[in-house]
Amino acid sequence: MRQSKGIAHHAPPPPTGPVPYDQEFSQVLLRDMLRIRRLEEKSAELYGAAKIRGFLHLYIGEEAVATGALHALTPEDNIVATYREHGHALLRGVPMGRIMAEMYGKKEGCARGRGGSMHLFDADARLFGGNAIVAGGLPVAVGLALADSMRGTGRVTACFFGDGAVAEGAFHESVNLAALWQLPVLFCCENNLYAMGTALECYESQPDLTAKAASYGVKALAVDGMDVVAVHEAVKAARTRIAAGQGPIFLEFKTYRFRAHSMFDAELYRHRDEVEEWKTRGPIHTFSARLKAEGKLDEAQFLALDREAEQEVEQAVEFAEAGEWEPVGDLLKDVYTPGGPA
Amino acid sequence: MRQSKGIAHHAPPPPTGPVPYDQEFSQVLLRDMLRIRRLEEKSAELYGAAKIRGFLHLYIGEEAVATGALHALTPEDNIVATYREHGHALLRGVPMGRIMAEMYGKKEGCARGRGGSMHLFDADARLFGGNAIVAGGLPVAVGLALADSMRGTGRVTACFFGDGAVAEGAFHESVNLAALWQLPVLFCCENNLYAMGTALECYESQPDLTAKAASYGVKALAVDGMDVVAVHEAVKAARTRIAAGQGPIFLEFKTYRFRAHSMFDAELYRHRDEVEEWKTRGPIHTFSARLKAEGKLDEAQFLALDREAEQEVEQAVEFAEAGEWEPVGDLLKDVYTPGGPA
Amino acid sequence: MSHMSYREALRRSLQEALRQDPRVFLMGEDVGRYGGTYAVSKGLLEEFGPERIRDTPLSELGFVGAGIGAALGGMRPIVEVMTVNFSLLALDQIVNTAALYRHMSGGQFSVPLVIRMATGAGRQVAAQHSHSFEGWYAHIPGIKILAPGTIEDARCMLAPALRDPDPVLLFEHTVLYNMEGEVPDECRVDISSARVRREGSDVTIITYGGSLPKALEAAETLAAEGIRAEVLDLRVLRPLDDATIMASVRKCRRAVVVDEGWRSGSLAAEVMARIVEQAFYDLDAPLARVCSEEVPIPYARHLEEAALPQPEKIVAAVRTMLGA
Amino acid sequence: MSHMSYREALRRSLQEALRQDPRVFLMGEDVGRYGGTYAVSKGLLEEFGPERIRDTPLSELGFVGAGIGAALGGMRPIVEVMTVNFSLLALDQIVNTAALYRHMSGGQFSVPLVIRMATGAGRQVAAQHSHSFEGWYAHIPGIKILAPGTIEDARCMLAPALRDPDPVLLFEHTVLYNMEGEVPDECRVDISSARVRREGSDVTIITYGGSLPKALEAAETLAAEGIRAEVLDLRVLRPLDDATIMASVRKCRRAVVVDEGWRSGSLAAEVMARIVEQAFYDLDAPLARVCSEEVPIPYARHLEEAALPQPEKIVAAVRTMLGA
Ligand SMILES: Cc1ncc(C[n+]2csc(CCOP(=O)(O)OP(=O)(O)O)c2C)c(N)n1
Ligand SMILES: Cc1ncc(C[n+]2csc(CCOP(=O)(O)OP(=O)(O)O)c2C)c(N)n1
Ligand SMILES: [Mg+2]
Ligand SMILES: [Mg+2]
Repeated sequence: MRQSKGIAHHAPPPPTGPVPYDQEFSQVLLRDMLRIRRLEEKSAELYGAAKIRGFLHLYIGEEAVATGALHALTPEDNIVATYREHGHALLRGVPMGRIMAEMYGKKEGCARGRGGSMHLFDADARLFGGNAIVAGGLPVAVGLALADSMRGTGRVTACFFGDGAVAEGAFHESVNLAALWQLPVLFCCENNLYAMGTALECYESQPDLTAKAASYGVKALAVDGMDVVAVHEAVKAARTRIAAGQGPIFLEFKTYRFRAHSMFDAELYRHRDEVEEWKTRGPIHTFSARLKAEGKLDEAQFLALDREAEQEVEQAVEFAEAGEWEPVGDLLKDVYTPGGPA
Repeated sequence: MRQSKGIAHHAPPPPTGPVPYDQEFSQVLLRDMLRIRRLEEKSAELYGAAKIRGFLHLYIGEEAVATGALHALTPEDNIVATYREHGHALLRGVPMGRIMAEMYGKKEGCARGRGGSMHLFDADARLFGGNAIVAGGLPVAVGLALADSMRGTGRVTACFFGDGAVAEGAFHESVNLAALWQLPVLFCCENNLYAMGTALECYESQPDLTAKAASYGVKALAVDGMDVVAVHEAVKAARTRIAAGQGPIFLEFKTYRFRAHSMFDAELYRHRDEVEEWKTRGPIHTFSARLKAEGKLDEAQFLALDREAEQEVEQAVEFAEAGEWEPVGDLLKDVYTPGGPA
Repeated sequence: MSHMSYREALRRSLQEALRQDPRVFLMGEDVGRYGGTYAVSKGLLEEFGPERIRDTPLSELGFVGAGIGAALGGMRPIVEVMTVNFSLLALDQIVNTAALYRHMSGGQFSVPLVIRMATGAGRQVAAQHSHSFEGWYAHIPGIKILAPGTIEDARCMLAPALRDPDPVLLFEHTVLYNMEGEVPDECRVDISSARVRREGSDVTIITYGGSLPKALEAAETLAAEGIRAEVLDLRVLRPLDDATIMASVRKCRRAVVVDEGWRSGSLAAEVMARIVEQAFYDLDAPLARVCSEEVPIPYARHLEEAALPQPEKIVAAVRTMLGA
Repeated sequence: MSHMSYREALRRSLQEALRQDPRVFLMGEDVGRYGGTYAVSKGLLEEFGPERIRDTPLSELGFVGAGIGAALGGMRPIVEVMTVNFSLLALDQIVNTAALYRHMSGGQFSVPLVIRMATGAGRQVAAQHSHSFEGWYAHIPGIKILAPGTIEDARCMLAPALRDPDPVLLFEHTVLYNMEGEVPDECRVDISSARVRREGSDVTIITYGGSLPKALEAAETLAAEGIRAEVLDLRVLRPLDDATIMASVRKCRRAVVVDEGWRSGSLAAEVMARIVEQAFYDLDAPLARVCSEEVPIPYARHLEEAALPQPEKIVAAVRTMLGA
């Protein structure tokens, strides 16, 4: 059994090359990464204050993935995510207040307090959860794409999942179905190198995850998940191909989580130096440095964006605080859909 | 959806080249293929006569695989098989009478009538079933190998399964575990091109099954499963490597089932011509032709071997007929092991 | 009225659904080219084509989950899991996704999915192919469980199941496929109520699915002895129709529950618990049940028969109860 | 006597087993480097090394099946499925292989496998992480089900489970991990009997696992009102210890069953059915049960609390039963 000593997984070199976006869109990407970051930092704080409970998984460090990806999709596309999905929900347009209220367990939450952090849903945003069974969302994503394929909607379904999910049988059955039926699915593997406390090379005999997808004849690419530009470009290109009916695509985003797996994790399984090294490649940090170097951002603008994000977070907290508790009398509501046939 | 019209799957050219075995061993291989063939032909007949019931899956056409493989293993090795396992049980040394008695449901059967055709077991022969859940035996095989690896027994576990099993998540989880832990498992995929009524290319997006195993870093080879020599050589070589601690190997035996999937199959899904073409490449037929051409067999010897096989079958039937029914009072026996701690 | 088999009734129900609603499609192992393991979908591929009669890989977890997704995406999938035995591989998707989805999303998403499975023992297919888990599935909130025990229900339950906005599991007992009978030309069945299949007054035999014919046979035998047994067909295993159960039990004051599931933790236990909760003081005798023996179902015919509920065992249980 | 937590008791039992028998090893997701999701196996990797404290991929079906194989191959594996919620992915191996193996092989092969899982709700982890399926598992012949509800059982049940030649599932309730108490220095517990945890004479409260402390609390409250409740801890959910259950029920003549499983098809139903079958005429009142409401467990604390059995609900059920 291989175990990591010191830095087992080096971070990639920081992204270089010009940012191919105008100032406005560049700042949108930066702003959205900041919004996720500040939302989650606040969530961690509120967890400490026992306002948020249950399991809370932070995306801090991985923001480039959701940000780059969701900006390359259309509002009509379907999103399926995991329990680490605050960022996906936010950029999908779920108001931050409704996300925060959900984590508070309030009626105003985007799942009416039923789901909490792991189960953010929004029908209007076509956000199909927030699934807390590892790889559990993959077959569902395939089915959504099957429906779109049969109905000819032109939609693409983007399914996010971690590196750990690739070891589950569900992943393999899903990729095969999607490839067999040439369905419009974009498989987005957020490879942060660990499944909870187990490093990728300790649980995959062959840690190149693109090889698994390729064994189904699926186009599979590894992408620098610390670079919002690389993510955005890869997803844009993939979406175009998929929408043209060329079948599913698998993208592996190499990224890193800066925080613990959840709020209960002592992080015994990785070295501090490794975390520190990856932090120097933080997606917000490197992207804003690039924008500054290109003259698309100055410090004042950065601070303004950041301040904006913090204000949004403050308002979200206020919204959640002001929210109401669902009456206990409604406990059994929505186990079944009202008005079904007798 | 691709559908087979006419001959969708051509048979390979008949095996050529000298048979690298002496007359005695060559005839043993032929004899064992004949024994399986005659046993199964009789079983089909007895099914018609309602002596055998339930599901009955015949191996006719595929005999070269079990025969070549089992002769390359040692009696200490572990065997895990599917519901199509009469041949594996027989060549593992389970007396034909006990196999037949099992299919009769008699107490003298190798699973005391509890299992029937799909669940042949023999502790002495280290035959761990007869598993009727597709891919269900794979994780068990990995575990047997794990035990051997931890205990240093030097055993190899050979796990037989069909092409259809490769689509199950269980296959992927098993191959990954075996490769990750470098366990002594020989994965024997009996690719007869159909999972029940669905052709391989109708259910696998990428029908090259070795690619799946290779994506775990597992050595994977395709072998002509209609040629007992090719099978035997491949398994011998694989066993040597595995026993030397070089990790699991995946062998794909390309073969064909001449009969229906089970006794209830109208065979709507494949063309008669395809079956007929493969029959001309029957493993008994081509192997005996080669032996004759090399002077290792004459017609009289062939007939004698065949007669011997038929006699063994007759005796097996007599044994089964003479067997007894387990008393109904023993129905609940062996749900739990007697003598467990209170 | 038309005369047909249970199998044919199921096929007609599929055909009708596929004809009436373009959103309906059938997906599962060998439903197409092969014609369905139990020949239920035979001929449907020819009529509806491979897009709507969709053969799947051996990937129960994957294609059941895909059915959930397709339902969320606006289709009305019918997923066939070849038999209940293999559905254990898909259980995570059924329980952790389909059943929880509506509630977990705060009521935003419903999953209008129908899952069909063959169930039950009695054909000597041994331990791994003889499970009766429909009663076990009835433990799970968020799904509905149907168990057609008559030709009419086989013909008519699919349509309301497809109209239901939530996941419905429909269990077809393998020994019933060849059963024949009359079906009214127009379907008028619900998927919410239990039905009295034979009137009686001395004891209620409560059952469903593959055990219904056995219970009716037992009632016939008992009638010859002057014992008038009422036979109640649960039909819908979740949610249970308490009102109809209690009405019959209050009338007969005695009840035997017959259930092919293993005794411990059987649906029969649940029915007994409810009777105790709701009609305790109306009982003239302890309730009894006839279930499968707690043993993996053996292959040998005589052992399999001994393991399963049989008319004789039902008759014996009733006689004992009545002190007859 | 030593003082320790339920978590520590479980860890000691693992440590002891690993020290005493070289065939024993522990395998599961994050049992090693991470130290176990609930920190039960913390420190074991350091003492026993990665061969015997074996981190697995996220492959529940695969590594549970591998545990079965390793047991057949002469080892004594302890497989940890992180929580019961994920065990649904492994259910096929548990039911169709582990449970059936001995019988299906005509008694030739036993599977001496122990599977540990965390179970239960009460920590606001929402619908997919809050199942209580131990009672549901108790339906399956061929396996045994243990539910330690005390520190002593947490400390002592593993050893006899490992001595058992058949598959044993051991369920650890997540809300109990931090519970502390005394443990005798020598283990003398069986894995076959139920235990009276508090003597009483007016009503038997029958329960197990995470609900045991709640039942004891309810009994305390009732005592203040002059109601003497006996609290019976089932401990072993399969096979059930009928004798101890009936003895208590015959003494108290009334019983309430408390079970965190969803009401319909709960283990509580089975216990009620058995009491009706075996002690009907000893009952002075209809049996009652306090189970989880039939709803996926919600995240919000007040809703979760309302969904689960609570001491107040138990007290109320007893009062109603006694007409108090
Ligand atoms: C089927 C299943 N098994 C185990 C778990 C417990 N668990 C939750 S997250 C996690 C690690 C998943 O790792 P990965 O897929 O890489 O996603 P990440 O958390 O790194 O984003 C585990 C083991 C689960 N939720 N579902
Ligand atoms: C999990 C599971 N799903 C479905 C079945 C029903 N079934 C039995 S055999 C079979 C086909 C298997 O094909 P393959 O693996 O290629 O083996 P072959 O029968 O061709 O030898 C199917 C679908 C089963 N036994 N187990
Ligand atoms: Mg990860
Ligand atoms: Mg095949």
